[in-house]
Amino acid sequence: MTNLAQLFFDAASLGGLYAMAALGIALIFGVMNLVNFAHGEYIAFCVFALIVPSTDAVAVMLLGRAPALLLVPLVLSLGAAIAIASEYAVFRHLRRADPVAMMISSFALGFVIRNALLAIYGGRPKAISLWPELNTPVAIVGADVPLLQLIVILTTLLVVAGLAGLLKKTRLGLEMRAAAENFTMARLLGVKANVVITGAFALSGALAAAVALIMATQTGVADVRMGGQIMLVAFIATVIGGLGSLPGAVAAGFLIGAASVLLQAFLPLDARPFRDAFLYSLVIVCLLVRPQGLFVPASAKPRV
Amino acid sequence: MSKLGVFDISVRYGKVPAITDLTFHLEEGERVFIAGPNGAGKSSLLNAICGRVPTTHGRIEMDGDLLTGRAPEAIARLGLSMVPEGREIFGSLTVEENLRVGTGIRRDAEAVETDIEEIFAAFPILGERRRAAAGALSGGQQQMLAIGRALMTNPKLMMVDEPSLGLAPKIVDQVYDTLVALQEERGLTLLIVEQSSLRAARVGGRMVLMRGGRIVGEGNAADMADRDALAQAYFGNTQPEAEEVA
Amino acid sequence: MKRLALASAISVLAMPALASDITVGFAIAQSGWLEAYDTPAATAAKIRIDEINANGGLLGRQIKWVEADTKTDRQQSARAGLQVIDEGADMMVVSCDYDFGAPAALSAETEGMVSFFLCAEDVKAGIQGVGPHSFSGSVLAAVQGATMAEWSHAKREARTGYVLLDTTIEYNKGICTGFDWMFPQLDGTEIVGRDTFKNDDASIASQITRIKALPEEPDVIMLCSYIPGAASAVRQIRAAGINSLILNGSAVDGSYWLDATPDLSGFVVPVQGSIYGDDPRPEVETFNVAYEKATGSRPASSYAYPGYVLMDLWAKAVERAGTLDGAAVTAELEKMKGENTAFGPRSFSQELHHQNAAEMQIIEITDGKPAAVDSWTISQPVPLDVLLN
Amino acid sequence: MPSQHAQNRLAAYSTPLILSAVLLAFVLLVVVLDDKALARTAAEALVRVTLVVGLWIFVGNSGVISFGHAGYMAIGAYCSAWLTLKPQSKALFLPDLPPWLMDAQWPVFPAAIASGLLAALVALLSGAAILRLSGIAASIATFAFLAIVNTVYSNWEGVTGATSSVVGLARYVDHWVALAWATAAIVAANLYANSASGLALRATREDEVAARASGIDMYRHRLWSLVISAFFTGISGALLGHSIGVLNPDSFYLGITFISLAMLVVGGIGSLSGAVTGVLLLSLLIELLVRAERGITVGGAEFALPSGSQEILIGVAMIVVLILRPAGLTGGREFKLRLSVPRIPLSQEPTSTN
Repeated sequence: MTNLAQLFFDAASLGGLYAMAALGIALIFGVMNLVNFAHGEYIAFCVFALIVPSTDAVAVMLLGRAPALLLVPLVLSLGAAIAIASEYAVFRHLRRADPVAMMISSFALGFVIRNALLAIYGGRPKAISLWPELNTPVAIVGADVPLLQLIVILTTLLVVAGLAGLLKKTRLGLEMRAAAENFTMARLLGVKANVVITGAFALSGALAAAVALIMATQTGVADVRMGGQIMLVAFIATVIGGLGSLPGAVAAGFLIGAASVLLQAFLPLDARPFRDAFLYSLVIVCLLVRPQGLFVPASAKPRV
Repeated sequence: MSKLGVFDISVRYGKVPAITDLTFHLEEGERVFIAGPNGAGKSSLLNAICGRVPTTHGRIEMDGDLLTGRAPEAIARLGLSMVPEGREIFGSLTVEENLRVGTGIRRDAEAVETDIEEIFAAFPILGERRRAAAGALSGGQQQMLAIGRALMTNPKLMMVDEPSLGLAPKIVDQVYDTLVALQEERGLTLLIVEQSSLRAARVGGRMVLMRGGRIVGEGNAADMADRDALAQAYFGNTQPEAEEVA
Repeated sequence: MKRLALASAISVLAMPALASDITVGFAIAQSGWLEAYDTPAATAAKIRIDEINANGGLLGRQIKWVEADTKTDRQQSARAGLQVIDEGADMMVVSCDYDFGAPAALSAETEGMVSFFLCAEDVKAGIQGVGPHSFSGSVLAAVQGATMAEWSHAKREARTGYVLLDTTIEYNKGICTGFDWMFPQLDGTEIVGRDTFKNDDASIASQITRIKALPEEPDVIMLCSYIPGAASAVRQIRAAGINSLILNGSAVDGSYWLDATPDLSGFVVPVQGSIYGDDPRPEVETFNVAYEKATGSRPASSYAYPGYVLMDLWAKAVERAGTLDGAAVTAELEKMKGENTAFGPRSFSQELHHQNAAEMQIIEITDGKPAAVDSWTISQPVPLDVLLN
Repeated sequence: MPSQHAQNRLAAYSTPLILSAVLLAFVLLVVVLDDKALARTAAEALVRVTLVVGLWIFVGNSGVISFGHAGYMAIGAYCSAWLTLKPQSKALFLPDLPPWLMDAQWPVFPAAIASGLLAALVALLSGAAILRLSGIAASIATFAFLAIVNTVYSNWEGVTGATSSVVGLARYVDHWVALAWATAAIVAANLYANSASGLALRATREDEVAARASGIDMYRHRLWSLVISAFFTGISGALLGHSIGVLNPDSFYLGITFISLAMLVVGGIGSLSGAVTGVLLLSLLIELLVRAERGITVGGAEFALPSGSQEILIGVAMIVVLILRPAGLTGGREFKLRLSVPRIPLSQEPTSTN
């Protein structure tokens, strides 16, 4: 049967991707109760930024040609930029609106970004040659792991650790964690709402960009729909993890990734196409058992 | 010029009035209690001053600066600090982190460190548990932490909403002792919502009595406590006239 | 840019329409993701129209066209169909994809009008899913899968096969159906395993792990998917060090996505004609050049060709019937057996308005370079009951 | 002597009258213009009215956002296909249907009712679990429900045809049929909203804790409203199927989920009038933009929007509306007739509608 180590690497790489996306959603939800459905489009936007805008079938690399040392920070800041821009253009004007109106506007914003990408790049998926040298397998603890997969796992760990450090060790991080838990109280202590919200959007956008880079490297394609599925899983992960809990979002992201890989590995062939039905049934069970989330902070109270 | 001036303000929640045409002043270094039954508008007044709820009418000034219309963080930066009802500490943050949230507005980095140590000296239990999650503290400890947190912004005016709520009388004594000591030490101006006029009388200071969103009496806490007792004897336990929104 | 170039190249059509003109209605996607498939095929159809007009027209009349955008939306498709009918269409060309073309085609069917799917490869795109006047210009997906099975067995000694099916759309299942029908019939073959995935899966690591767990690497992997999922799967398969020959359907044709897996080798695609300039039939290259003249670039994939073929076949049938009447034209189309086109012979029957066998060019990618290496026609047509299973 | 109370009730019941009259006027206009594509647009808009009004019965009254209603649509649509398709074509494409269903060939109207009932039954079962949750956890659970329905219907080869479309549905839904169902949905929605259960449920929407304290069994009322809501949503699914003619699970997934929620929120989630307004205005705007893409003549000058700009502009329009009117276009108010009966003096003390 399948090698356990291999299974572990599969689960960790997929879970890591989900965890990063979930973190991006949870950050914004924490500070402004916004379920940002445009997050998937941020991912697509960052992937498309790698190539020259054109409806031609053959993609010409734009940012993608830059050396990694330059490319990574560039794409991360681009992700941050589109997130900040969307906050500035849309969500800033909706701070007093109820979460439903905000959610629907985020969906409308995603719709706008997606269709703009379609109009600019055409409907045909594009190929992206990002770091092809990563396409070599390496042997690790008895498993034959593509270098790519290792890098995905390492990147995830780095990003999560980096973000944890940022949240734990910096002034902005402290303010964001405080704001995520109780936004008004943080403001009463002089924490600037605009700074925290802009910071959260910037980080969230940068996380989307990180996911975009990993997906582009992993799949080698750019497609407008590529962020959608991952965004939905991430959204679910933030709720299962406990709304407002950043560690919860990460843990739940890994959990969903692992569950998905295990189902794929152990379901019989006939049931395998129904994988997602099993996965989402587990989600409902989780919610019924722990409506407040699996990993809720000690002081959590219902927020919505 | 008084420390804090509230001129003719009104606050509404939807169609329900919480405060109607209220005016009052607070002098530098003063200690003022606001007393009154549930729904009198006490918390609403504090929330209006700190910018948490908008006023529909009137203006509020501190040291001549207009507070009305400013964001809560801007008001905090002018030197006003709040210990809210229910304490609202950040449960997932550590005790020390709670204290540091409000220090972003200060320019004196070294003083922050000594202030933190001072607070730990004043509340040794907080010092012992400085790395523990604040959510795990007991109610009294959380109250201390909320006060410490408010102090860390280095305020000129501090507002405390119902510090005795849900605490054992012995703990409440301790909280008030600390508040009074701190005030004397730092020259703070204190505005405290206290439902028990007897308690206010015991601590001492000026007292403002609210009812139905208006001020119905004002004077020395000790005198007022008697009058309040009298009034309650007359009117019974009055029904809340407006929902108090935290 | 492209559209402008096309418009000027076919400037004849810019002339005001005469009352006696024949009108072709295009109810196709001009926006949304399907646009990438519809536009090239529709362009090819217009090139054929242009040629016919230049040769004196059809039944002595010029052909003009009207267009309506389905926006890659089913409801908009139905409306677009009605719109081109209102604008006087005599036949209707609908989207490449069955689901998005059918609502428009059904409107044509209601009017008894002939409709052609640009490049749908599902058996439903025809009598079975629309009605007796509906046709497709392309070759059934199952034929592509069967071609892969027979060719790889004959030319590459494929004996063990692994089937990797992307369950997202019906086209993929059609490819696998053809492979599953043909491969086990051949000598000494065995399907050693199968698995499924979804096109938008962020990773197919566990599917790959299962392949790697096999005692021996399979000779061929039948990958039933489309871009982008297929490109992503190939990249991950090769990254895992699996070197089996990868077989595909026509949907992955085109070098535009090859950057996804640089220096790819051992990757085979069956197509109706080669876009790479090396097709053994000169007519194909003539078309490629005409296409480049009209649009400014060569076709990005072989999916442009069916548009040309369908217009060619329909015009011939109209010429033979001497009328535009749907029933008469359908009858003439159904008489076609091995009718010659630039892209090989085509047949229709009263049971099937689709190609259940066809000459396919075999494109193999070696070191990232695609080239036509062979040509193959399956030894027996795919039976209707296999198609309808 | 009608009290103000009775008058308020009358005014409340005037809402469906006004809304139906608006829809009727809309259809009559289309009939007068005699344009096939426009008539189809109208029929589609009216099917969407049925859907969004169905959605409103649950979302508007309970305040819980549901992402799961497209699932009920799918259930209704496929049910109608099972009941109305010719047995021969079912034997060919859906071979695993049970014999009694295989042989069924119902007329379209009872099939539509049955579709609604099946969706309602599934709502009863799924809601019994999901509605134990509230707030965003409930919303996520409804989404998980949708994903489950979609996965099952996309892969249940012999029964739903999986990703292979179900074909041959009678395309009987024209603007009159759609108008009839839209009106029925509006009337039912209004009756429910003004029933004891509807009023109780709306009280929970305003303040869950207080409503619980006053003894309102929120769970039961939510479940009840979900069942009614799913009935009309299921029917709208059947109508959609019989309007396109081809069924694919993909039609009943995220696209329709979001567009229906967007129409509801843009119109105003708080009122039935908002639900109808949202559908009509957004449908109208989409149609205008589609026509503008095709090219329109303004003052002798021909101009056309570039292809694909309709989607971008409709998204922008939604955002602008929500920024300017976060509570939706109607702001949660109903269209009501102001019934004044001058001969009878109004009673002095203010009374509320409950």
